[in-house]
Amino acid sequence: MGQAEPFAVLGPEGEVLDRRTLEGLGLEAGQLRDLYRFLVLARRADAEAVALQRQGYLAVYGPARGQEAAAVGSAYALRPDDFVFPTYREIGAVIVRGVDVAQFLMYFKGAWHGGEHDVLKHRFGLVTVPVATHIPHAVGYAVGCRLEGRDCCTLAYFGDGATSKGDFHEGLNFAGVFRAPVIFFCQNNRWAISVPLHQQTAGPIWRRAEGYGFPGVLVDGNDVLAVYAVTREAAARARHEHTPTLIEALTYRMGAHTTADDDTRYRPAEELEEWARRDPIERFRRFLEREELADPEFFEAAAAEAETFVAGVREAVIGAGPKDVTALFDLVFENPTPELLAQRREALALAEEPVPDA
Amino acid sequence: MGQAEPFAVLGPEGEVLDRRTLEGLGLEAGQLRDLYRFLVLARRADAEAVALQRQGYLAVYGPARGQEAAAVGSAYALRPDDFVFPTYREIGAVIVRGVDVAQFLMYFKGAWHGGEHDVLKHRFGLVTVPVATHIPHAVGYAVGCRLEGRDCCTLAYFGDGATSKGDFHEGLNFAGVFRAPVIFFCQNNRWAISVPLHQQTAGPIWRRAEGYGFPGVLVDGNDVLAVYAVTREAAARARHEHTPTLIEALTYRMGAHTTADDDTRYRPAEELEEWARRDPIERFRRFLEREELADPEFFEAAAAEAETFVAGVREAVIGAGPKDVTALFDLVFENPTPELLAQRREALALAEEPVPDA
Amino acid sequence: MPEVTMVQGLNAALRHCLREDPKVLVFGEDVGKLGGVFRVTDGLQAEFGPDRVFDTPLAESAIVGFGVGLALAGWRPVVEMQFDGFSYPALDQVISHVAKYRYRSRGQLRVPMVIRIPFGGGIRGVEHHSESPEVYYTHTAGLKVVVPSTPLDAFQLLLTSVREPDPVIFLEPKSRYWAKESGDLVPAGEPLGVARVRREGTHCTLVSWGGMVSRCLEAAEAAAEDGVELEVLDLRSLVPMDTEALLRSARKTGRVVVVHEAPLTSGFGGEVAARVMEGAFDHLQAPVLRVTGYDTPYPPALLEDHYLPSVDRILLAVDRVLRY
Amino acid sequence: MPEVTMVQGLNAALRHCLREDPKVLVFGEDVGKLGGVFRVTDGLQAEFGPDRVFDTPLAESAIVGFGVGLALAGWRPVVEMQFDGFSYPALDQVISHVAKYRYRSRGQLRVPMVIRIPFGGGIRGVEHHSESPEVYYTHTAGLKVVVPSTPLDAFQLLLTSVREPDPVIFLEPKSRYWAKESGDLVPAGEPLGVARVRREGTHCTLVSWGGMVSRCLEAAEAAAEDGVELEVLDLRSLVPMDTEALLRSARKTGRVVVVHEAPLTSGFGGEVAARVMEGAFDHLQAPVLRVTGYDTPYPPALLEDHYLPSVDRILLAVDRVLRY
Ligand SMILES: Cc1ncc(C[n+]2csc(CCOP(=O)(O)OP(=O)(O)O)c2C)c(N)n1
Ligand SMILES: Cc1ncc(C[n+]2csc(CCOP(=O)(O)OP(=O)(O)O)c2C)c(N)n1
Ligand SMILES: [Mg+2]
Ligand SMILES: [Mg+2]
Repeated sequence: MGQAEPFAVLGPEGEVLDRRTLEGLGLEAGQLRDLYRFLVLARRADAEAVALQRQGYLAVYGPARGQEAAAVGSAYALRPDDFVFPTYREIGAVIVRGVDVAQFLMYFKGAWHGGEHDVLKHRFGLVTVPVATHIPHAVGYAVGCRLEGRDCCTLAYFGDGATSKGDFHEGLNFAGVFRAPVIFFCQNNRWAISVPLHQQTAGPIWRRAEGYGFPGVLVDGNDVLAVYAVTREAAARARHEHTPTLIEALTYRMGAHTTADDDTRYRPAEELEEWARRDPIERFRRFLEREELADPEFFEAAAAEAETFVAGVREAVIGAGPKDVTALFDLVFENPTPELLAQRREALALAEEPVPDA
Repeated sequence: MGQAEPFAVLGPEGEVLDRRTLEGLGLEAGQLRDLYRFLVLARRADAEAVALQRQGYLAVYGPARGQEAAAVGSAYALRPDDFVFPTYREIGAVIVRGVDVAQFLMYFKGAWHGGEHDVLKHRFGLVTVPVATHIPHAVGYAVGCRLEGRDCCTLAYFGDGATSKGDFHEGLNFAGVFRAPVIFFCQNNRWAISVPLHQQTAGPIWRRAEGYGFPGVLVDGNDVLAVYAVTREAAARARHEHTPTLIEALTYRMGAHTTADDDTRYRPAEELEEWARRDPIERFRRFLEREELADPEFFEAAAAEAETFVAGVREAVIGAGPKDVTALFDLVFENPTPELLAQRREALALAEEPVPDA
Repeated sequence: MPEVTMVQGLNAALRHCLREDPKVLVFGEDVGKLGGVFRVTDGLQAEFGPDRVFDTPLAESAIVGFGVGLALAGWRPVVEMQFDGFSYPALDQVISHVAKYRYRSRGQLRVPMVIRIPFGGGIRGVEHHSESPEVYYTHTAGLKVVVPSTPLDAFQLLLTSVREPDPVIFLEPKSRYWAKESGDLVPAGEPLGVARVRREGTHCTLVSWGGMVSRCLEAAEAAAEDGVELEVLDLRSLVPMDTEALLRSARKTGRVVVVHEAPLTSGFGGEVAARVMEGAFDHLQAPVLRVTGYDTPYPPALLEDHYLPSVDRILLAVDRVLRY
Repeated sequence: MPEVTMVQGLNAALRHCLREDPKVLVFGEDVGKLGGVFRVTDGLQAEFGPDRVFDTPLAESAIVGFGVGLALAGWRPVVEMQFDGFSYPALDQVISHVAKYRYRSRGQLRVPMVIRIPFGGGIRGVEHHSESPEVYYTHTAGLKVVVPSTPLDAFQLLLTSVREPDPVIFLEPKSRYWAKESGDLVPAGEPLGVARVRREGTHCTLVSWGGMVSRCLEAAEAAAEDGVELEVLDLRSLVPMDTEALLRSARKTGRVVVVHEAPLTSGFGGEVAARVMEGAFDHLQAPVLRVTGYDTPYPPALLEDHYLPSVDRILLAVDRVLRY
């Protein structure tokens, strides 16, 4: 049932804690370097999103700085045919799944709800903001796949705050009863806006899994390899045994809750400093260096790649405009109601646009 | 954190399992006999309610047969200034708290929602049917008492089915965070209407308490002394340490879900037979006999008392009529709206009653 | 022709859907072995197996949320809320997701889900078992809201609702569950949004849906004895609403009374009244009146007759508009 | 006279209530140290301590349910739902308990609770941050529903709402949070259910509440340039509603347009239209028209101007009723 100390593969300085565990991951050097690339891309894209918001190109953005290893490590453990239900703070998973980042950011631009990315191609769901409401969706989706006899699994991301919600509980209980091939991935970043963990709950999150009849795992969320390891195991359990897993990844939200938040009002500076020393990317970089898996050129190339990458994102975000007014009406129903069609005519007449057929 | 075997004081034949535990309860012979009287009253009143429904005097009723020890033992462990939030299946607690049974049954007569008993005098809340919704109420009530510096505790009854609800989870999590002096008393009677326990949840209920940071206890719900013992302990923890407790009492619903239910459609007869052999009243009677705490006259007197008691209940239930039409309107608001006053006038004119002042 | 009850009509519709579309799933509390507390799903688990017809834990928000997930994965969930009063825990999932998913995903994802809710009073139910929550749904854009009033309509409209690509809230009037109607349960491809004139009349139109349609017919019967011919319009679906049929009748009679069980304030009667005014103002001889439940919680069973629109209350309103 | 924003008005009201009544408690998500995401509770925890002003876990149903329990124990909870779109998880507690407790307990128990909800659009919010849920509450018998439109009203009406012995849903129009008004924040004992004529006019009445009142005033300003005098009525509370004031204005102008952000179907505009028709039918020169959000989910921020009633849409409707 897991352990009270979070599972880790790497020590704070990137040192390998147990070589057998490392080797058991079966990751080749190229894959390990890819993980690093993803971490760097995630951080850089995140910073760019913050910048875009400051410059007025996004309405708001929820920075994921400090949480890259949790998102990247978990997403990297999935197969392309697995399905992911995100919240809004998993840009690392967005990147690993190959989702178009600018399209994803359209949620934050207020261009379209949920983002404009191709959900079915990347099997990466819509941005979901009503906290924890997507957890039962993930369970239903997972059971839907199981009923079709497919061996894919479904992963839902959520935060520590989400564990207080009824939908978290009801979803996990359903998962146990219906043997859903699902992974509940909690990014415990210690804050829900201004509410610290100890005011969110008085008990250990990962231990709750037992009450639903499936395993719970506590993992060092700033150790990308540990996150990868536990997620891969959970995915195997889901695929082959139809057993759900609750993963609690201990990490830390280095930024404000969103660009609209002022975290200095509630967060002690020392806490930030302490967690800055536990930076997940730095730690993984040291590991690659220690193990001589990457040279300085690699690190430079990764940084350069990230710059090129965000330049494209930036351009696409800035260039994107609002959808056509027709979208307001045409996307509601597949069989629109007469009421709505009448409203559509009225609105388009007002928008002084030619009225295309519905 | 409790034990995997349910805590019990008495064996299946009423034998004392551990004499030290029994003595630790500090119950005198008279109290032990009172417990028996309450058990018998509960069973007899329950049967009478079923009969009243069959005869058309109640709209519906939810029998509690088989669960008397759970309700009586827990309620007996409380003080008069503690507060109880019931569901609809705790007639044993109704009786122990001194609530007027006929008034309580007014819920089932469709005479008034929640029952017509005096809530504040007996500190026994309204019948609550939307499953688990009263759990957060109990937490708020308990914290309300704590904030006033009172050392009373609050107890909420609910069933196994209720543990699947979001409100159960949110309520327990709040209790942990706000150190509510509250007892969550789950009567796990193995069925929620036609849904058996294993389709309700795949995990152990009492173990969930750990995830909220407080103790969980599994108790033999058909052993009135064991139920009394764990509830008394939980009450002390609530009063003195502001620590909530989740109690899971294993018991069995011997009757149908309600008088409207046909349990033969879903319940194997063997299960009923098996639990009939574990009858809580029979077990406690044997204990009293073995220990020579009661003689045949006592048992006869208890039965006779119950007959007299239900005769009164019966008469009161049959005699009770509907409330006045004015109640429809006058109980909604303390400051009624003009809209409602207008509707009141209209309705009373129709009812051809003189219109008293609002 | 055989006589069927509404419960039988609904049961037949579900059976038909489960047969014709292997993606249809039926689930909720006690719908499996028990066949539902009203027996609407009777025998379905035995016929289609526990993978397609199954009980869930007692958790309405998850029942709907789980259904959303199944729908996203390509299934067609038909879920039951056991009673009107226990549908509220699912409102967040309904409002935030069921109603919005197609829109927010720009049509990439659909939730063709049916949420069945036994609703309304008049059955001497205890608290929370007699509510009329239609407005919570009609006001939530993105949902269709269907309310049959007869056994055959229940059959046809449930069939259409399950086939519908958009989410449907399907409200079943409990007080009509055991009403009988003669006719065959043969799929007719009945569209949504078509009202039906249940009785023709010339003096005034009674507009209603669900359990109150039969009450309106009773009132019309009574009025006819006094020579007053009431037209009774059964809306059958509130979203989409057959505004054309409503206006046709309103223009013809010039007088409209709306009847519903739900409380007056913000009841769907207001919407009907507003649409009549918007579309038939010049034909109106009198204001549209509303005969409804009062602005109080649904009362205890012993008092419900004072709360529900009665024939007397309906005729009083008719009288008022006729004398106007 | 000092200028105050609505946020300041609300903050002052809460401070006043916390001072005057030791039983008042303020809680919700992030209302403590942070002072609320809109700073409405700024400084309250520092002044009154964490026993009276505190953060809760992230769980709206429990926030309200916990509040019910505190109210039953004699406290006066003033709770915050962080945004309109996150108030839905609490609907079950609101509908099944907050609204019904006094009734079902025959007055033995009361829930004098205020649920504050920042609501409405026009602030370029992302999804779920711009909803107008008033009808879910106005249709729930047992609740009062209050909607201020100005900073001073926000102060006075919140004060009254907290003192009210019945539960109050208090809807705060986010788009007016930073609007300013000159005046003193002195308790005036303002009752609920009194509408206010914000501008006098003779040709047509615009009826509105919350964020749309200022839009109506803009429209009236524009119309005046063309010599059309619009009366603007701010309802201020929807339950109880000041039907008298509404009818007075309707009788005077003979023409009414209702304006709200929420979708058209089953919006509160229907209730207003129905009441105007019921009470002022003979004075109406034209049907009551409704200018509202469309029957779609609230759109993405970049499109919200096409969705919200604009001055143009309001004037178009005015034009239609004037030419009728
Ligand atoms: C149901 C609901 N209530 C409130 C909010 C407002 N809100 C947005 S994010 C957030 C905190 C979430 O905390 P957590 O789950 O820990 O995720 P994190 O933001 O830390 O990633 C809150 C309260 C919401 N989105 N949904
Ligand atoms: C929220 C809600 N959903 C559904 C129901 C209908 N219902 C009444 S009792 C019940 C089963 C409750 O089971 P459990 O909690 O185990 O209590 P028991 O009846 O066994 O005492 C159900 C589904 C309800 N009352 N409330
Ligand atoms: Mg967090
Ligand atoms: Mg049970």
